[in-house]
Amino acid sequence: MDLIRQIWIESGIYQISSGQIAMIAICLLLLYLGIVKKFEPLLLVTIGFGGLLSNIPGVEIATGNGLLHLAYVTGIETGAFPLIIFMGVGAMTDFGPLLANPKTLFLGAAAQFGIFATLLGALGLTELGIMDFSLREAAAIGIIGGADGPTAIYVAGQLAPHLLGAIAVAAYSYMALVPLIQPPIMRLLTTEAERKIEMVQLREVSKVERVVFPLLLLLLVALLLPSAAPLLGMLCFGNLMRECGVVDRLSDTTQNSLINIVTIFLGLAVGSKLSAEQFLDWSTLSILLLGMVAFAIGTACGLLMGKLLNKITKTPINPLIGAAGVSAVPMAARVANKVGMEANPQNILLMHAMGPNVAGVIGSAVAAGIMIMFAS
Amino acid sequence: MDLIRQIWIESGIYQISSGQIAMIAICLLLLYLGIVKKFEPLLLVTIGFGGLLSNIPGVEIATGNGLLHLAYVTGIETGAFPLIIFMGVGAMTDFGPLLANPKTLFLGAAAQFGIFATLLGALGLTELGIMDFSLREAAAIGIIGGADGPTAIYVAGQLAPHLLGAIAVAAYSYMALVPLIQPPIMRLLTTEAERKIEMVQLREVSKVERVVFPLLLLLLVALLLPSAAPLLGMLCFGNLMRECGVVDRLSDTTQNSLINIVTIFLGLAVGSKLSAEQFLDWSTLSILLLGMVAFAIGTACGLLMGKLLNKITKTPINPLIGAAGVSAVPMAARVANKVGMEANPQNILLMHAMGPNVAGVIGSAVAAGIMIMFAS
Amino acid sequence: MDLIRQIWIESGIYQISSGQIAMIAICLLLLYLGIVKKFEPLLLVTIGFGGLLSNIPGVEIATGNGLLHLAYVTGIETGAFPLIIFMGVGAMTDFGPLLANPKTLFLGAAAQFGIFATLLGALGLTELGIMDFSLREAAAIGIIGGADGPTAIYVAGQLAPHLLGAIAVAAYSYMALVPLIQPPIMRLLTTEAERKIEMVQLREVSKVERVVFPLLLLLLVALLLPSAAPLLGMLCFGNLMRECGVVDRLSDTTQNSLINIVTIFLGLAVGSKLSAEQFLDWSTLSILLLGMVAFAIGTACGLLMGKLLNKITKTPINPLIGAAGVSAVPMAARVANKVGMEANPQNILLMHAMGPNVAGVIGSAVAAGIMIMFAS
Amino acid sequence: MEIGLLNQGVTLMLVGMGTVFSFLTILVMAMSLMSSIVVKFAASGSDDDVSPEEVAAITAAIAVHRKK
Amino acid sequence: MEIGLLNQGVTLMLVGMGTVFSFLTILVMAMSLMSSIVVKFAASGSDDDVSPEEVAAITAAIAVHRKK
Amino acid sequence: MEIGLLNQGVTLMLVGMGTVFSFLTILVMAMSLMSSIVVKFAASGSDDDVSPEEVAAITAAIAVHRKK
Ligand code: NA
Ligand code: NA
Ligand code: NA
Repeated sequence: MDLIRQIWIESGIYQISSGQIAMIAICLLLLYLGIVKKFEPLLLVTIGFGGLLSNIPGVEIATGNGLLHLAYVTGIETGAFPLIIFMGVGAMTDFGPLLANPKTLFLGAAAQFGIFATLLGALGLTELGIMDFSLREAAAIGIIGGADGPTAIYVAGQLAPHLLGAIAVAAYSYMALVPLIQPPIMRLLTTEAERKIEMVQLREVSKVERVVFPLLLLLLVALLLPSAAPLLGMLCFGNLMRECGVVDRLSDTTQNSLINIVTIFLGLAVGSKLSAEQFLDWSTLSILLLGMVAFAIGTACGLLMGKLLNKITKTPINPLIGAAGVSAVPMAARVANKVGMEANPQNILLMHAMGPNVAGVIGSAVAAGIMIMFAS
Repeated sequence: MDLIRQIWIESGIYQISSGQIAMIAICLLLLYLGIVKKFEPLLLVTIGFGGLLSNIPGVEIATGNGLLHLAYVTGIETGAFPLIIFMGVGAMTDFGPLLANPKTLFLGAAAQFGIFATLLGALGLTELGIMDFSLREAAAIGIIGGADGPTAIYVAGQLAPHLLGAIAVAAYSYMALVPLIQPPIMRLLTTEAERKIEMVQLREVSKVERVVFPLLLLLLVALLLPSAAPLLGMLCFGNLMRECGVVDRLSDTTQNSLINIVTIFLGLAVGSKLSAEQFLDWSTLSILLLGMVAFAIGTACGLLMGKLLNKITKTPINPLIGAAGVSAVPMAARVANKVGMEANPQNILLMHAMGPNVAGVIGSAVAAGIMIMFAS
Repeated sequence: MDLIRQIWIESGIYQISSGQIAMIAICLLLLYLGIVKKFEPLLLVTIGFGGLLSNIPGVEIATGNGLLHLAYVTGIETGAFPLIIFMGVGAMTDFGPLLANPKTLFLGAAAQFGIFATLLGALGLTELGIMDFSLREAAAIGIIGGADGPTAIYVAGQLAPHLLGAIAVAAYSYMALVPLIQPPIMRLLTTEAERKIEMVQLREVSKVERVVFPLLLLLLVALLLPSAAPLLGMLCFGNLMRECGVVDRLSDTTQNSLINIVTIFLGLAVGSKLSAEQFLDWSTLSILLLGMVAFAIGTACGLLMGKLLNKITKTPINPLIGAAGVSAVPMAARVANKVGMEANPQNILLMHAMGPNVAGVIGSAVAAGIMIMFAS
Repeated sequence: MEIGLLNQGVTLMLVGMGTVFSFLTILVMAMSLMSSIVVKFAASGSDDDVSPEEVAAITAAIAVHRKK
Repeated sequence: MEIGLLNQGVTLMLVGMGTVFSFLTILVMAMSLMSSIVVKFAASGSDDDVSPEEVAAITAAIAVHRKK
Repeated sequence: MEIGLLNQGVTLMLVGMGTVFSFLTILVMAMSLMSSIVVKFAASGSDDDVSPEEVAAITAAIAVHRKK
């Protein structure tokens, strides 16, 4: 009888807390968004399931020697997983459109204003006494505005690990919401005439330029902003493997097996931070709110910079591609393309939008480097 | 001359013990069974070779900083390798036949009696003074009757690491012997008429049911038996990745590169426990004997439950598929199919036997959870 | 203003040392050799980029908790990465030509004289007071003459980790230079008539011989020279997986995903040892010089043994294939083939040269075992 | 004490098989319930955000751009 | 002190955006310079060590050897 | 002492090359012996447990079951 009693005492029904029930509901929602709504499924499915596992009462899986906790300690605390993902992103990214039209980097720069505005917003909430974020926490929250998952996870892991769950969920959710968040802002800030602007076809980019680019970027980072070197360095390494043409087998593995394996364990490890104590907190609501604001501001700044560039350069620039400067590769570029085609069905902006899109990745990695330098 | 003497002193011929010679012979036998007899080659080849390496005298490979020992510490002691394998198994398993005919779960339940009967047998040998097994050891030995390699390795790693080598070897050897062990028992316990029973074709299972099933299973485990959550949780995660349809690249990698890499190191790490001191012991002989009994009892109970189910349900059930309830996926289901075709060449039971077959995996993971809860 | 000053103080331009500038130039040279000259690109590209990353001032990536340092500690210090690579090499190697003509093993043996001559050279430089190498260091340097990357990295990681960068760079650079270094020596030491010798076609090798060979080799190593067991054991394991025919999925993963993933992190980890303090030293110059000598002596000894074998055996042996005994698989065998075709365009030596070529891998692993036994 | 061990084993067997059967019985009921619910509310599924025409246009654009 | 925090934030924003723009401006210039240099010295590339005939011979040799 | 180091090197060279040659000589003999044994007892191999007809039946069954 003692044994039956022990089964009952160790059962989930007996042990479960209301917070865990709420977290299980939230994780099921994340799985729903990932599977049914196809919101960034690679991450929301793995994070959501990791969250389910870590909210099962009385089991050592997200703590101690548990698999999810080991993945967190070895992969997130050390920064290894986001860096390896960034290497994979580099191996999958075609910087050709950016090389063909380097000035789209300015669009990627402008869109990073969302990051710093959000940092300010988080500190403002603190000043108003609503929340109590430190500078490190505010910086980690701001990075959501970079619309770049691995960058957000890397920075949060360094500066505010206790907010990692909320930040990762916010970052991936909003990246998936790009097709809903961006179009109204795009229509508000541009005129019909601007949205109709057709751009000249991009020039061919030679293989040598493609190979030299990652090395050039790495050297500039090394000389000017070493704190951004881990993230951008791995991005450049992946891209060099992709473009150099002599290590295709390494590049293929990086783009497939390696990034997939790391994605699975990254997602589970992030999910292990979805505990009730840390997630069911007003800070999570603030983070979701601030993240939304960050995206909107980033989009708006990219668009305004697009309008400015269009004015001051000779070749026409459709301001819509500025919205792609927030990153969220390749979703934001597709949205720019779609809104452009609504105004002018002959207007295929996709390739032009890929330039600011990948520029946004570089831009937020630079911003991340600055955050890490000052806030840590 | 001193150097030549040193070579001689450090040579294997000088250092080797009779126990190591015996273990090398046993490992060569395992390799023979794996390669020539095709007994579970993925595991017997890797375990056998790992055993060879760890019985080379005077080399630090299965100890200290050696590769095999590192694999053991990081992968088996933490439980990570069997859990990742279970994720892979989940990604490779089609639960459709079980969803189409849920009552075959009872067959998978009945077959777990082999586990508990073996536990009792091990304790009985202790009472008789023949052996000296503790409750933890007896529980780990019993799990061999689950006919599920990763479950057995996981439980043995938690409850009785010093018996891991013998338990893993017994589990995989008997899983391979299923086509020899089961048919006589099947013919003994069923009538010709029962073996001829044809079953109605399974209904189509919708995609939604397939997606919901792993979540449903996980939630029930979480609420009722959290100690089974690591094993079943990873199984459900793998299966969700398989069925949800939005993370196919993760599912593919899980089913291929990831499970293959982990299998290699799991096998080598298990092999590193095949040391003469631990393996050449009466306990190993008892484990082999008890494991055989466990299989036979599990098979018999599955068959008897099949006969019972056939009596009390309206739709006809061929009792042979009950034998597949021991797991040993998909070998046991094939054996049920084969024996059924001998009695009735038109009788294709394979798909019907897959239901109890995968039910056996769930059943032994549940039994493992109970063992870990009580014995640790 | 303080912040801007901080950016300046933490910038690479402010912090960089002349040594780091020199190392960045050297790493760019390695990348040039790998990408443009196609010198062993899999390793030179990854090592070169790892070197770049680790010479960025003020960033913790090759130290502390940085990704490259973690890779070094977990993969090189433990010997795990070179051993896994050796497993992959085993899975990719066809020992058929060696089995068809076992006496080519003598060619692989003779070529190892380069290793020991270089060891003696390093100690000679010490005696002359030019350098100051210990026996361990000299042994690690000598292994460059084995023309086998993972063996060199394994031995250097065990005996002289501070020389690892220079030794790995030298080993891979010279392996790539085989087509330049070997032909003059080959023409010098052989007569036109010898180079024209045609060899009898190799016999068919049965599957059983292929399967038994790795086990035979492992058992001999276990009995005679256990210190070579880790390297040769993993080689044999990979080869057994390849040839046994029942674990093809493990063999495929070993030859692709697994070896590629490990190569990436091995290269980055070796690159992390390309720091200015350790690399910009006279010892590096000596290592490059001694490595070149090692290759030349190994080639010469292989050729001379080829001439001897041709004299004392009945079947004709073209001495050119002796040069392939240095390993550098499959480059050295191709060079032997090419030089042979220059003398006699009908003379296809490639398959005959593969025997000594893979024999060279075994030979240098044996030599490595002896070095580790005596020098550690 | 050894009798105690065997007793423990018998108890564990009874409780264990009881738990296995209870758990799998509940699972059978839950699965049947789930399947009947799913069959009623036949899944509506979700639509892609990108239309086929758009895909075609994008593919064409990429083809034009890269053509190398 | 909270004013101080907000002040820090404003400074960080100004310096941060300044750095992002400066860095990317320098990158734009470096890329343009690099591209113009590359276009001038059109890459000469490198040749393989193995000629097609040799590859054919090797392939034939392997085929003869293995044929199983 | 440095003379000692060089002496050690010479000894290591002699013993090392001796060992390499001895080991590989033994390997040559073992391989030749193994090959001659294998050639004599031409491998009998092993049969699959599953007959082609059964595979066909199984495949058909699966095809019928899944057809989606
Ligand atoms: Na961004
Ligand atoms: Na089972
Ligand atoms: Na060699």
